[in-house]
Amino acid sequence: MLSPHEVKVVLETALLAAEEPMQIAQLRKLFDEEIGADTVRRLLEELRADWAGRGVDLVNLASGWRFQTRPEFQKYLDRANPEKAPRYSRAVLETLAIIAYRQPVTRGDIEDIRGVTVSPNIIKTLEARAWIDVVGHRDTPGRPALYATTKTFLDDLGLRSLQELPPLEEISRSLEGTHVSTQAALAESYTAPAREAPGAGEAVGSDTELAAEQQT
Amino acid sequence: MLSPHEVKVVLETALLAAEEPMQIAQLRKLFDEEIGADTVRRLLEELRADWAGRGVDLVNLASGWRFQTRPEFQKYLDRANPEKAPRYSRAVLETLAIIAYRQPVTRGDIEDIRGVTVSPNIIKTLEARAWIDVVGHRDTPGRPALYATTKTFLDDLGLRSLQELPPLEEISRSLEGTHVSTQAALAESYTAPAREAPGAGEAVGSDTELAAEQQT
Amino acid sequence: MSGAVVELHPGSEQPIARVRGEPWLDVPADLYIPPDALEVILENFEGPMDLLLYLIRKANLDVLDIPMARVTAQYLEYVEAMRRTNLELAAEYLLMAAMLMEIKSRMLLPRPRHVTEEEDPRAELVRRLLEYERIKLAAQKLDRLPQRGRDFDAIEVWIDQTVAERLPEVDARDLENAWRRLLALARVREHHKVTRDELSVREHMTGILRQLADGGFREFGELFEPWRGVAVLVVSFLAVLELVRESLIEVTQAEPYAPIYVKLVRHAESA
Repeated sequence: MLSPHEVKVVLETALLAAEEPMQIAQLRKLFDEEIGADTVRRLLEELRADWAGRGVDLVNLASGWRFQTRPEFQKYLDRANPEKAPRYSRAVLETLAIIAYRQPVTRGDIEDIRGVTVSPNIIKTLEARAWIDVVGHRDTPGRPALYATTKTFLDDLGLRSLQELPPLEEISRSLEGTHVSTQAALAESYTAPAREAPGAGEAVGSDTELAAEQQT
Repeated sequence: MLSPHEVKVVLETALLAAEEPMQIAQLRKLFDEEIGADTVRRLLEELRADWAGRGVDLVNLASGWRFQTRPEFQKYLDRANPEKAPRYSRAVLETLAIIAYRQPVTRGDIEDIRGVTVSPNIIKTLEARAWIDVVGHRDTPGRPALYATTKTFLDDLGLRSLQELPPLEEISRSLEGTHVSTQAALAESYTAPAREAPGAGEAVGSDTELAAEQQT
Repeated sequence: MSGAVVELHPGSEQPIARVRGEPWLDVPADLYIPPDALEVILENFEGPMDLLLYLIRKANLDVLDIPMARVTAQYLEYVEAMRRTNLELAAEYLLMAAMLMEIKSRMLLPRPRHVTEEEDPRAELVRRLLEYERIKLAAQKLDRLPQRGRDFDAIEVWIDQTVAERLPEVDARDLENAWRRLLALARVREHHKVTRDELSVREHMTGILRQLADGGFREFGELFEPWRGVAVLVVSFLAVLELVRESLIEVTQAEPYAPIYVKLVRHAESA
């Protein structure tokens, strides 16, 4: 004869090991002896309370009871599976880099540097993330919006200030071709974008690529 | 900055949700902040202690840490899930033992030791379970595949390394005055397969029997 | 099937086999085994090594000093019994029989006074028997280890994915790399300033690419429109050169003065 505590331990073990939610009827079958449905239900409620404050939750679904992770812990789990991490496209990253290093900038400025038009999706992606916002308008025809990075951007990248971005001086010096790294960057720019190559014959046109792409 | 308790909750959650055993290095990646390997190790030991007396155990295996049910609770789980895992035939077990203890070995090596041909099904069964794989080819005519056991094999048997395999017995000259274990093993080795007996009348010698059979 | 009435328990306290309810307490000394039992007995051996090991262990013989005559006789009687009952006998059993007889005959030869272990004709057999026995016991021990899926399960709690879509992570390094790429591209572009002239070249490039879009060959001359004047001819020619430089088209000529053909380069990615 199992004590209520022992029954609870068995229920917990079975639910943790189960691949599918388990119904009360199934849970009762775990035992040799007769355990009332009410008892099982009461012990499940106790279990649920026992797990309060942990990263895993005992939930009662239409198809039965199961343990599942709490949404608040998703960010930790995501870090453990970096292969599932979505990545921004080169277009988004380059746009962000231009805004970060050259802020405040207009869309036209970004297009000048990138040599391609900037799709509204890219700007929207970065605004939605609250990484950039409009800080004003340039006093030129059309009064284009001036974009800059936000505090959230700094927080999310773990920076205290823009000063902590990799220094620009070094990069601009490398532009003169004095730095080996420029060579490397050049080499990279010819090898890395190979996947974007097809149809690049008319790449001097618009930036139609997806703002963010899931890495497969 | 997370408290040690919070770190422990995250570790527990990640380990409960993980599909595969997790290494300390992977577990450290769960966190934004720097958590020392020693701290993680200490908290894992604490977690293990916290789970004492439950139906689930935190174990340290060849490929990392994993939560698994305690064997004592299998009888309950089996009641809920009557399809049992396969019991392997003697042919499969002996082939596995040869690969485990004598790796890397070719099929020819296995046949030399067992004195019978090894059916491809046996190899396939072990490969399908991801317990063995081909680690190379011997530089002899035909370049036969060299088989070895995998980390999954160690994980599935709850071992951290091949060192933890049961030691090969020093076989005695004769049964007189030998340890009881050999006696018992001899008895077992000829009684255990009795359930396999009815049927395969032509199974004599060659390994035509099913590589793995469901226990009924 | 008659085999079904036979249960086999050699080596244990129980009868070795039960044939139609009658207990057989041991492998009989005269080795008369009813065909039914024999079939079942054989199924329980994993081959000749196993059978031989069983005969030796059962009779409690010294593995290191096997009485070859006795063991060979027993083994052959088994093999004979199998043949009598028309059991299909695996080649391995016959091979072992031959080996045993060979060892036995070599033992009958006059032996040198000091027999070292290596000179013992049984040495190889003994080595193999011991190795097989060791593996056989190891296999039993492996089977006794708790096994995932059979004796325990790995825990894998359901991950609740109700949270909003996962956002890409970016760090400062990514930005630096993006910036470097931009600078590198900017440098490249400096050499190819998109001027009005260049634009007209690019316009012709597009035109030529359209002409070749079906993937087939065109004769070189077809790409030009000489009636539009020398300037256009030069620009078209520059466009072809630029397309070749950018590996967008390929130009082939089988031999000097043969027609020159032009076609699109098929990139693997564009397939």
